[in-house]
Amino acid sequence: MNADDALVLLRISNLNKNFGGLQVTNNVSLDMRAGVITTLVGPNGAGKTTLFNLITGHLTPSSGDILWQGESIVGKSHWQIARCGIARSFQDLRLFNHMTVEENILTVMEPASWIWQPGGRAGRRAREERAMDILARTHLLDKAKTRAIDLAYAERKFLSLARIMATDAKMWLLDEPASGLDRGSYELFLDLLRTEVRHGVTVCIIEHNLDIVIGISDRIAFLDQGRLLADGDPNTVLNDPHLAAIYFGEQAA
Amino acid sequence: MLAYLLNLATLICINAVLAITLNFIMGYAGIFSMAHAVFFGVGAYTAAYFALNVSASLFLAIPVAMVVAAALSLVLALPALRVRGEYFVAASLGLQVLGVTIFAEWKSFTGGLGGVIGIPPADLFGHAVSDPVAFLMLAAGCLVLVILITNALLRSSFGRNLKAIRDSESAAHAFGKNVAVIKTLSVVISSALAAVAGALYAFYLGFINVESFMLDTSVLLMAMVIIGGTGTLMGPVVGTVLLMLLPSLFSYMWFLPQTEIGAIQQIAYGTAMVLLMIFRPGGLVGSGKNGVVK
Amino acid sequence: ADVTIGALFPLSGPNATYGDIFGSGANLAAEHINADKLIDGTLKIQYEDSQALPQQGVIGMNKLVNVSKVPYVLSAFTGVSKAISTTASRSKTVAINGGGVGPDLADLGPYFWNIIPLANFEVKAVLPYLIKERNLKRFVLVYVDDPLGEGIRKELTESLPQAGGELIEALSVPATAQQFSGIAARVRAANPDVIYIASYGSQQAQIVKQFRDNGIKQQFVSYTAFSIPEMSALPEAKGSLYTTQNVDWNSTDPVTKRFVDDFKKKHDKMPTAYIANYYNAVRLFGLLAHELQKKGKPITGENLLAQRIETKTFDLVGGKVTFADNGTVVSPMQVNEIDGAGGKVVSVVAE
Amino acid sequence: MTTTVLRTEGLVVGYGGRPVLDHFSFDLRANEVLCLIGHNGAGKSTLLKCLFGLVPRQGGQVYLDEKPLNHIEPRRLTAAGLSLVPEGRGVFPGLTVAETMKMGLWAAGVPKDLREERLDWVMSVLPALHAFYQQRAGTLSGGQQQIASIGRALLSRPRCLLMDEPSIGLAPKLFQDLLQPIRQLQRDTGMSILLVEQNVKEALKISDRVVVMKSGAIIREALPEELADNAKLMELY
Amino acid sequence: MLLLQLLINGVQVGALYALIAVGFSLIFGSTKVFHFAHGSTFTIAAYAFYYLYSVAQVHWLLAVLAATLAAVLFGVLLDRLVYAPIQRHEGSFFTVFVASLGVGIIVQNLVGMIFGRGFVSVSTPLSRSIELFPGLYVSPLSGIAILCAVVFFGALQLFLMRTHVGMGLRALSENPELIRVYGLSPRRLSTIVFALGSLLAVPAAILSAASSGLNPAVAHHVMLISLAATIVGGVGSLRGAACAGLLLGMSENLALMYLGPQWSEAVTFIVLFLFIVLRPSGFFGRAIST
Ligand SMILES: Nc1ncnc2c1ncn2[C@@H]1O[C@H](COP(=O)(O)OP(=O)(O)OP(=O)(O)O)[C@@H](O)[C@H]1O
Ligand SMILES: Nc1ncnc2c1ncn2[C@@H]1O[C@H](COP(=O)(O)OP(=O)(O)OP(=O)(O)O)[C@@H](O)[C@H]1O
Ligand SMILES: CC(C)C[C@H](N)C(=O)O
Ligand SMILES: [Mg+2]
Ligand SMILES: [Mg+2]
Repeated sequence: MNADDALVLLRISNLNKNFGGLQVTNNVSLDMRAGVITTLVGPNGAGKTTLFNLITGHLTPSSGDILWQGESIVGKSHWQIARCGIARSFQDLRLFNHMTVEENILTVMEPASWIWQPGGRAGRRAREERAMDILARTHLLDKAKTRAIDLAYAERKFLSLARIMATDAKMWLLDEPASGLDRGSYELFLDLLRTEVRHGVTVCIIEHNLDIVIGISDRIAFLDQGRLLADGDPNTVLNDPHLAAIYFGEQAA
Repeated sequence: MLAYLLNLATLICINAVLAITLNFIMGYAGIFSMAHAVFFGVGAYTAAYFALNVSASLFLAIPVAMVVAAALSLVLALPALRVRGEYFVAASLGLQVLGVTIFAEWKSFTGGLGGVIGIPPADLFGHAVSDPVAFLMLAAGCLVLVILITNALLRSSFGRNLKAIRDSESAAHAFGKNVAVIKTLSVVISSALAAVAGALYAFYLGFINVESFMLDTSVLLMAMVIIGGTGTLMGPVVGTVLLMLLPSLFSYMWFLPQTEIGAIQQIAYGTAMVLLMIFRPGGLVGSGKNGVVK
Repeated sequence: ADVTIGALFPLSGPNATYGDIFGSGANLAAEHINADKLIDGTLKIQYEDSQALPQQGVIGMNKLVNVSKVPYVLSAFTGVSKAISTTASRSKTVAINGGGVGPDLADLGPYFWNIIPLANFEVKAVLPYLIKERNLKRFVLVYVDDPLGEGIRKELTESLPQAGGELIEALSVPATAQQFSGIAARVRAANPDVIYIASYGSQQAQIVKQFRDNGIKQQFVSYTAFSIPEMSALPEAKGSLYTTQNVDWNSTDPVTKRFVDDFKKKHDKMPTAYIANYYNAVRLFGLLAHELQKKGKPITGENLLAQRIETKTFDLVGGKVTFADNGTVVSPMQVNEIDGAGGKVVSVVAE
Repeated sequence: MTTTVLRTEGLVVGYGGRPVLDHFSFDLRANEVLCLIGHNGAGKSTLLKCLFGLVPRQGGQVYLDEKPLNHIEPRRLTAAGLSLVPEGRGVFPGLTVAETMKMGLWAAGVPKDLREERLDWVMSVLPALHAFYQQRAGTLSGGQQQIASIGRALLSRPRCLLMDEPSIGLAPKLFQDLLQPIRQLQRDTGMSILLVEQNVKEALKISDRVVVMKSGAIIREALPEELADNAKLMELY
Repeated sequence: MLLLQLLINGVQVGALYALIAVGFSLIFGSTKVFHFAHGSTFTIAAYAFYYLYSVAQVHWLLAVLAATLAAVLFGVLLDRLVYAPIQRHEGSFFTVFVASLGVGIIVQNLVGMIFGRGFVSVSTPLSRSIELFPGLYVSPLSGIAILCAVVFFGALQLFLMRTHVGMGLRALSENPELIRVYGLSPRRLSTIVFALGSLLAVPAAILSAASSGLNPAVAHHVMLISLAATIVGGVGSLRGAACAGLLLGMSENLALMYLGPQWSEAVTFIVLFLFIVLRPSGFFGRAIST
């Protein structure tokens, strides 16, 4: 991939986080480059979700820095960070359960927290159109008026992705977005993701399913006990015997 | 008889405004306030004070009442930003009790238990609205206005923001919603509109005292909303009409002993609340299943 | 046709006793009026429950005025009376109070009348007795946090220094409070000579009981509100002093005699000042309505007021009563002591 | 003839609206690992929940040891030696893992003198538990919670274990490491296991029999070897 | 001396509050039922005792037993007949709350109709204070109240520690559905909790009847106090609720040093409000904000 610094969207440098005595993130430095799908892998409790939480401001780092397009975002509240262009999904989805699918999408497209949205009537129409388009692409169009809570499992997963697509975020952080999906569904899911990346978003994804990891990664970062053990080309990382011993097990590619 | 019906209709309008504004924060923002009567009271006292000392003009008294209530509602927004669910209920209960104590003790402004007496009739374009029919029109007009305003807000992006927060605060955050602003705004709007009801009430009765703004009122309002259907548009109105009519029915049952009517009304209330919650937990207008909330 | 007047009494709640007492006087008067055919048609009293609370009072008053359209309403309790006074004057309905004693009841407009002397009389009657004759100078006031209590506090604060006493502390209690051990501690700490209790109903009984339970041994004093059976029956209240109007129950004046005799016959006990007041309130209506009917005028609040000003002096229980222009009456007072038996009069104070 | 541990006949289950399982019949035999696979929404979890009494059935019959169950009550089934690893997070966020285990032992009615030993055994099957044994479950990572949940279900040494997608959130190695001891245990004790999995490749390795579901019905029953090559599987999905 | 006297009064009142609050906290903490009718349990126990002891003149021990029975029965039946059906169709927290409020209103008015809306009190020689030191009065009831609080709270703690029920209750509060997966019955646990919680209201009810009297509306105050103490102490922490009850009783009485009694409820709630805004997790609770 490109080593050019100008393309680094998000730079994590020497990041640390402890809970009480437990060091969950240990001196992690990682660059995320534009247009690249980085996969975060590692054993359970390695600190992957924690890393997401640190980036999005749900947790504050004990030390270290996070730069977004060259500017530090440490200490900003999570809604501010979201507005910088970093969107995330949650391991437990956290959809807006009692709103319809369409409302779920519309609401994340509306930037202002005050009573009026910029753009007036035309802006609203544009947003509605885009929402329909996104729903069509995620195969949720016929469920537009269904409440999120009434969706089937796979549909909920797709809605979670659609909701992120609806933001203008440049960078997506996806926490096990495809877990529990059957094969047909996750293929669809990955296709969608690839298309988006081609159109310019940058993705960081946490995943345990090796088929998916292999299917989508441009680059793999391997975390263990809060430490970044490896970071690079999928083949190299997947074939590392040491990592296989602690994580991939016998089926490493 | 006519006078009686007019009176009932006017009170229904006033209470419906309160129920609608409560539903606005309860059903859509997930802020379950047990202190709504306080803002009702603030509106009423402010309007009364203003009418007695400055002018009884509706176009002045109501805005002033709204502004004062809106400003004070920031106190309620404070815990709303910190905690959710039952904790907020407790905090708002605290505010309710505090409000009642202040209403009862700040005698120079509220007259304490004795109340404010001699409030002049409301003044609309130079005419005193004292005729019951005219006042009913006025109250109904305000009700319609409040319904229109809240509806417009709820259909707008603001309404979606509220619901998003109700469903998952952390996700709302993660999608760039300034939860603090949204919550505060909803509380402010709801309280300001509740103050309209307060002002109407003060002008209507010509007398107000702390008894109208106690916990019972907040509880009753909450019951109106939940029985009608939380988070529905017409639910609060239906709930209000039901809970206001129920007691009047009993006053027509001549065989009930005069001194026990009050108690029997209350028991009927209570029973209605229990049975409805068992058999129609989503409220009369709700979906049958429980409408909202974790 | 029937003539209906209204009555706003506490029929339920902690002050329901007063409603019973007031009603017994009013009903007796109505019986007498109807028996005498003093007015054309039968006189009826429509009762509404005020629970002694202003808000409830206003609701009841609106019903009486707007739905039943009565010209004349019997009111009680300072808070309720003040609250309904606006409605009374707006709708030109006479409200007449025979129980509330808050001094500001005197200034509630022409349609609000008082047929009971107000607290200034009660206080003025008892202070000289306590200070001069009993040498009790240092007062603590325990008063209910409502217009009545407020009124008595004002009255005491003004008159005590003039009378040579001293108000060392005024402690208010919420109208619904029933727990007084903390206040008792404050009272003990103040160590007064005498404790003035300005409350009513079951609350005043609790204050007395709990104060004694908590080691307060000083003299208790109060006003007419103590004249209810609960208080005379309360062992802890023994020795307490309270003021009332001075009515000569043995008077030979026919109105008084008939009232006392019939009351005793009916209830098997002596009437009290409250009972006489509401008897008088209804009787006053009868006299005024009689005059109006004689003139062929309709019985409206406006006409009743005009007639009262015209007639000025009335034959009522206790003798001739004259209304001042602001609609109040004056009366001689007496100081009573609860002695565990029927009670006794310890001092009479003429006007 | 092999005996069945659990058997359903014409089972109907739904959540209002069209039933999810409509006249569903299947059996779980003694001493076997049965792998249940199928699309999202096929009704696998629903079946498990119904078998364990968490969702009421609308019709049909369930047999335990060939005896019909009238009231399917989780408490009774637990006492009868069943155990369920539920879909999603099967732990209480406020309890520490240690407490969760203690409660699990109590709830499963494990006699006092056996509890210590049982715990040691579970810890040996799931050594990862040691690392966060004293932590509150709410602060655990997704996978750690899943491990705790599986551990809890094993405490009673059930004779019939129902597992709903245990692999979700687990690192691949961990899942592999987990399956072998469970298989071992199953062989040792003659336990029956009903395993619902999307991670078919791993699951098939320890299964004796596979049932493929689609839209609430069984569309295929097979031996693992028959489905072992990917092409066959792709056909079904 | 005044300070000391108020302090002693505060401890007595606080002990009663602690008992009431622990009962509510136990129920609320483990079933998440906002049991507003806990106040009604109190009313029922108190009036049952009043009626039997003062009116029907039965032996006090019998009256106490009957009051206990009434309270526990009321709590358990309420759970079975009202809360359980609502929870069955996943009624939200507030659905249960409204039903509970309804029950509270019914009980208050029924009691009012049966026993009168006025004020009643149980007179016993125990409420007459003894002068411990010159100027310091303590009634025997205070001693009994404090003793009751200590005994009951200790017994409860022991019960919850020694048996697994305690853990089950915590689990119940978080996820009753999962409890079933574990093979326990949430309904049984819930019944135990309601029985225990209602039981805890009994001593306070009887002692209040004797020391400060009753009216049908006492439930309101009881409820407010329980709620405040539960939150101040931290939801789920019985120790917290007990300490908070004590604290509220004391602050209410100490406030009398400077303020009139009409402020006592306000003082309680200012404490509550500050806790919520500044330390929402209470004394011992865990952080719960957002
Ligand atoms: N609030 C907390 N207090 C204490 N420890 C915590 C807390 N939150 C997380 N941890 C610990 O931090 C570690 C990292 O957790 P994290 O959720 O980041 O793991 P993960 O890599 O996402 O794992 P998984 O793949 O299982 O989801 C875990 O060991 C977890 O127990
Ligand atoms: N609580 C519920 N209320 C309504 N419908 C439900 C509920 N739970 C599941 N369903 C519906 O029942 C169907 C079957 O769901 P189930 O969870 O059993 O599928 P599954 O086979 O386990 O799928 P997955 O692989 O996604 O876990 C789905 O269509 C789902 O939408
Ligand atoms: C009837 C009385 C007890 C009324 C009381 N004196 C008052 O003024 O309110
Ligand atoms: Mg994770
Ligand atoms: Mg499933």
